[in-house]
Amino acid sequence: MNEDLYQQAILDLAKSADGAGRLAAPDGTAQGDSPLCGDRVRMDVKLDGGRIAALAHEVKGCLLCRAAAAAIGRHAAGLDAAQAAELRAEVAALLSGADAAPAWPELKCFEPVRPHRNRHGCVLLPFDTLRDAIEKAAGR
Amino acid sequence: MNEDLYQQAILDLAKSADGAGRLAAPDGTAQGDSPLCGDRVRMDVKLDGGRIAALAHEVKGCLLCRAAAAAIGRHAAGLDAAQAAELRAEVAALLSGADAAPAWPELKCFEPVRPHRNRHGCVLLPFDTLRDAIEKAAGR
Amino acid sequence: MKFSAHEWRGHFPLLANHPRLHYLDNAATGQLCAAAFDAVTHHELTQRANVLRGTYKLAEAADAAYEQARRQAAAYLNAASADEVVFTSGTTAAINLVAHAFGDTLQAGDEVVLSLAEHHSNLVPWQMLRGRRGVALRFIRLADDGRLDLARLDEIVTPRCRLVAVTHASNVTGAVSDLVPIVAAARAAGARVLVDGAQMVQHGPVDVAALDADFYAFSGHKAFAPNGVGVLWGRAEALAALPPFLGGGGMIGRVTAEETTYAAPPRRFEAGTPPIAQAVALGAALDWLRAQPWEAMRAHTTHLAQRLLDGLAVLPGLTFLGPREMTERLPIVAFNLAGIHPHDACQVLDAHHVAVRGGHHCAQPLMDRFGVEGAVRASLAPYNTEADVDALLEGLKDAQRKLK
Amino acid sequence: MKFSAHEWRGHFPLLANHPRLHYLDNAATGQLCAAAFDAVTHHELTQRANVLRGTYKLAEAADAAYEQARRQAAAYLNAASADEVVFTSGTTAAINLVAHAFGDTLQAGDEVVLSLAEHHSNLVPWQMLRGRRGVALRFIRLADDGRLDLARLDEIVTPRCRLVAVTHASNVTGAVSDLVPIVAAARAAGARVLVDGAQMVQHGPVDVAALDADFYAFSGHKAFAPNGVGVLWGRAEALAALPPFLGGGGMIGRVTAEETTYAAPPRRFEAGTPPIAQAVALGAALDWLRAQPWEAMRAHTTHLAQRLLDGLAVLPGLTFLGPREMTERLPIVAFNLAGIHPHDACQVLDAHHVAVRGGHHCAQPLMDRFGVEGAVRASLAPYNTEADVDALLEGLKDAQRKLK
Ligand SMILES: Cc1ncc(COP(=O)(O)O)c(C=O)c1O
Ligand SMILES: Cc1ncc(COP(=O)(O)O)c(C=O)c1O
Repeated sequence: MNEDLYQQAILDLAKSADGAGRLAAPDGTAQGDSPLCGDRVRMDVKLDGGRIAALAHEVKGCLLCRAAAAAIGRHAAGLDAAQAAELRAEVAALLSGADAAPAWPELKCFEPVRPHRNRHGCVLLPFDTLRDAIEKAAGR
Repeated sequence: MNEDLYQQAILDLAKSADGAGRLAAPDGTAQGDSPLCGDRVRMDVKLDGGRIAALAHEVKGCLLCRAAAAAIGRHAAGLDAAQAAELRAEVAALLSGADAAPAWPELKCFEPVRPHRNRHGCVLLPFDTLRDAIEKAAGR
Repeated sequence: MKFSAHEWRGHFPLLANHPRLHYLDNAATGQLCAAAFDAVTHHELTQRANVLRGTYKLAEAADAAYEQARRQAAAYLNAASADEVVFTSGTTAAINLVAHAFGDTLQAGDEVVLSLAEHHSNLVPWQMLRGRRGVALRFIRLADDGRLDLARLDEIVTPRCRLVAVTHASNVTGAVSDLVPIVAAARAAGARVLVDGAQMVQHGPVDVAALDADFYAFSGHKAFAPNGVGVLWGRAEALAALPPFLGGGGMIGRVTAEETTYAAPPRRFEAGTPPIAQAVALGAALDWLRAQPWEAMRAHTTHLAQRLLDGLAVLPGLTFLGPREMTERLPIVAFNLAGIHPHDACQVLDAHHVAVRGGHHCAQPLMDRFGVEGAVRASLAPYNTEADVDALLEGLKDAQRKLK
Repeated sequence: MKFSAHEWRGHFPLLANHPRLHYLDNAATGQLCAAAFDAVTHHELTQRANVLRGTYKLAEAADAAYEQARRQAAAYLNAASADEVVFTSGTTAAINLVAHAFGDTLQAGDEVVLSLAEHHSNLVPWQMLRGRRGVALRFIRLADDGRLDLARLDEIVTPRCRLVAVTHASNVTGAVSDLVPIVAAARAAGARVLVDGAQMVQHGPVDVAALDADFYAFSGHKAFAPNGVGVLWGRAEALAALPPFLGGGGMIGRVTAEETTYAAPPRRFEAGTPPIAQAVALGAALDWLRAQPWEAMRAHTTHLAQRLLDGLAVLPGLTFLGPREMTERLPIVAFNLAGIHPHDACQVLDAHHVAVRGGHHCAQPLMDRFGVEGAVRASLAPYNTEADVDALLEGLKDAQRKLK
């Protein structure tokens, strides 16, 4: 069951590192720290009419964390603050076993993380950081 | 075994309350508190050439404590500070099972207290207080 | 639901191992229930690991069990969330936590209100806080039957009051505190409320939501669970407002040699490896207790306590420390017999296989209030029977014969 | 004396229950030895009672067992007296005790010396003390192999130093601290010395007299004993000089509503009901451990750790955090594999039934020193075998295949 965690899809997603980097002049930047493993995610966002126009992330973290950040890098454009918060809740629900079809197809590859409650935070950290970054940008 | 604790000898000794009371102008007074049961012993001593000339005690305590104080009231006259300290050690040894004949015949009645380690303090409190009172009086 | 004390006894292995024992010292420590013992055994022998994000199966199991214990404690207290449950090493540690984390936000002249019925564990930490911060302590006095005297509550809980810390029930008199006016007075003053539940939780589930307190503390060992574990419940908003108390592993956000940020509650208050197996067992005990027929059980212990009060009342020279009737009180009965020291009485009772405790019961201000050094205390649990009460009464008569 | 790891395993019921498990997370928690488990069981099922002078047989037995545990801990540490043993809930609680009781006697400008190898539990309490009292923290740096760099000790331990608090051995690198010059420097400055023994005691008896420290702290759960208990050893004179830390039952002389006097050590520092069963089990574990053939056992774990170091050294992209040779170090090995996050490595290892821990190991300043976020750590106990080491090495190769 453990090995299911690291299927090709998740490895490829992590390695794609979509969206990795920094933005030159972000409207908002947030940093997420995982207190227990020391992992760190930084996310820069630029907004246009309250929606994400550009996004970049830097991740010091595990494959799960990097894969989650890459999924965000691929799909986050166009989200507003409320949608980012909702997305975070949706991913948490997916990890807890909810059956609804996920917003993005890539999120399905996190289903094998379900039984490993101690790894849920690895997946959620980038989504937390995304939510915080948009909030900061929108609050400016 | 428990009931052995309260043989006639110890009851009689406690009830004799020998030495109970206060001295008018003591050379030294000490108070002993048992932190765990709240018992309290106060002892007044008058010295003559470093030796106890007069002694009085007030005891708020159990039968064992009162019996020990009464034994002191009967026999303590003439003790000096070193002897009082030695007496205290001797009683502790008796409670721990030492076989030596005790200094005063009454002390034998504390032998049944041996297995009840939590009651040793009840017997020792007056001897502690006696030692402290002489030290205080001698130190004046 | 029906209740049989004899059946209930079957859940307490020590009592089976000591068939002649009349254990009436439950306010000091309850006996360990089988549910808790089995949980410790299961945990230690099949899933022992440190908590905090181990990624192997054993550690996942240990983590899950520890977090389940939090939910079980929250359910027993009717807490809004498991995150309001902080595991501590006991009631004393829980109260000291508040006395530091909350107490150190107070200023000289601020007031903390206690009662004269408090256990030393809910008194000394506040005296120490007074030494550190110069706060003033004010005391709710006791009526002659040991109940809190709430007549002049508004004079005691002044606008300078920042915290009211009172026991839910006295470990000596058994009197249950009338918390409604106390909480109201605290709220009117804008003060927080800490309730010492050390004597209460073993008499049935507690509803912290209904109490409307901010903090609630209790110990596992008095609730038929292991030593070395207790709970500080705190309202989410009250916990979130507190800085940490102890520092160490597990309670941090990020640490550098220069500075440290802290985790959210409850972890913020759980420095170091927590008492994992003990918490798991406490959760199991509380879960089991929650499903018990408490109404019938309370009727049973009330009946026994009444039998004890009646039996004591006819002994020559008897004085009670506490209410004589069984309303708004627990089955804890403290008393003295004229001319007999509590320890001597207890020692004779031991020869009758009756286990009760004598002394000041860590409540010296209460003893002072009644002008005594100590008392004999019999405290009942649902596994006690009429035979236990009668053995105590017989033993006391014997003590009166022997020691007079 | 001969030693067989396979026989030794027989004393650890969890390992028998998980025959395929390769448990290599001993620095986080050791498995419970049968001596400790039996002691808990015996205590809870035959002599459970509160301590502190109950006068009935059960309480006498509980008191005697608790005080015996103190003597057993004293013997394991070669302490001068059982009264130098304070039971706490663990290392973290023990260090916090000193950080408050001793720390609060310090003044702004006084200095506390730590090392960059400290576990958060021996760092955060001192940072918090700095916040309370304005003391300065100074750090012994680390050499590239993780050992304490003592070259400029005299610049770090200045005449303003009041306390040196260092780990006996790192929970990450396994490096054993060279305490002799550190203690000498502290003595020259008139400072006290606290040694964090959390990682040391499980590798054989410790001699606090020879160390010449003032305080020594450790946890039961890392020494094959239960959670929720630990020891603060303090030199008699050092303990006697300290005010109490936590307030509550059991640590008092006399309490009135107005003021309180305190008991002598060790009771002064044990507020509330202590972790009785846990302390009794810790005593039993230490007694059992003391009689083990440590020389042969150390040879065994050293052999295993060397095998591990050798096996790791040939893996592509491997970096060690710590000494590469087995002198003056414990069998604790931390490392990273290029491009593989520790948690991912651990997760793959779990599929191989290998239990190791990844992360910062509550030692973020040490991680910062080596420019990493975390590491994989394998920590060995005498019950480990070559099969455990080999399974780890195999699993890592698999992780490199799978995750690259
Ligand atoms: C070196 C060191 N110090 C202190 C601690 C803290 O011990 P505990 O969590 O048992 O309080 C640990 C345990 O992780 C440790 O390894
Ligand atoms: C009312 C009350 N408060 C606090 C305590 C302290 O509990 P513990 O010793 O388990 O910390 C007790 C237990 O004796 C108690 O009866």
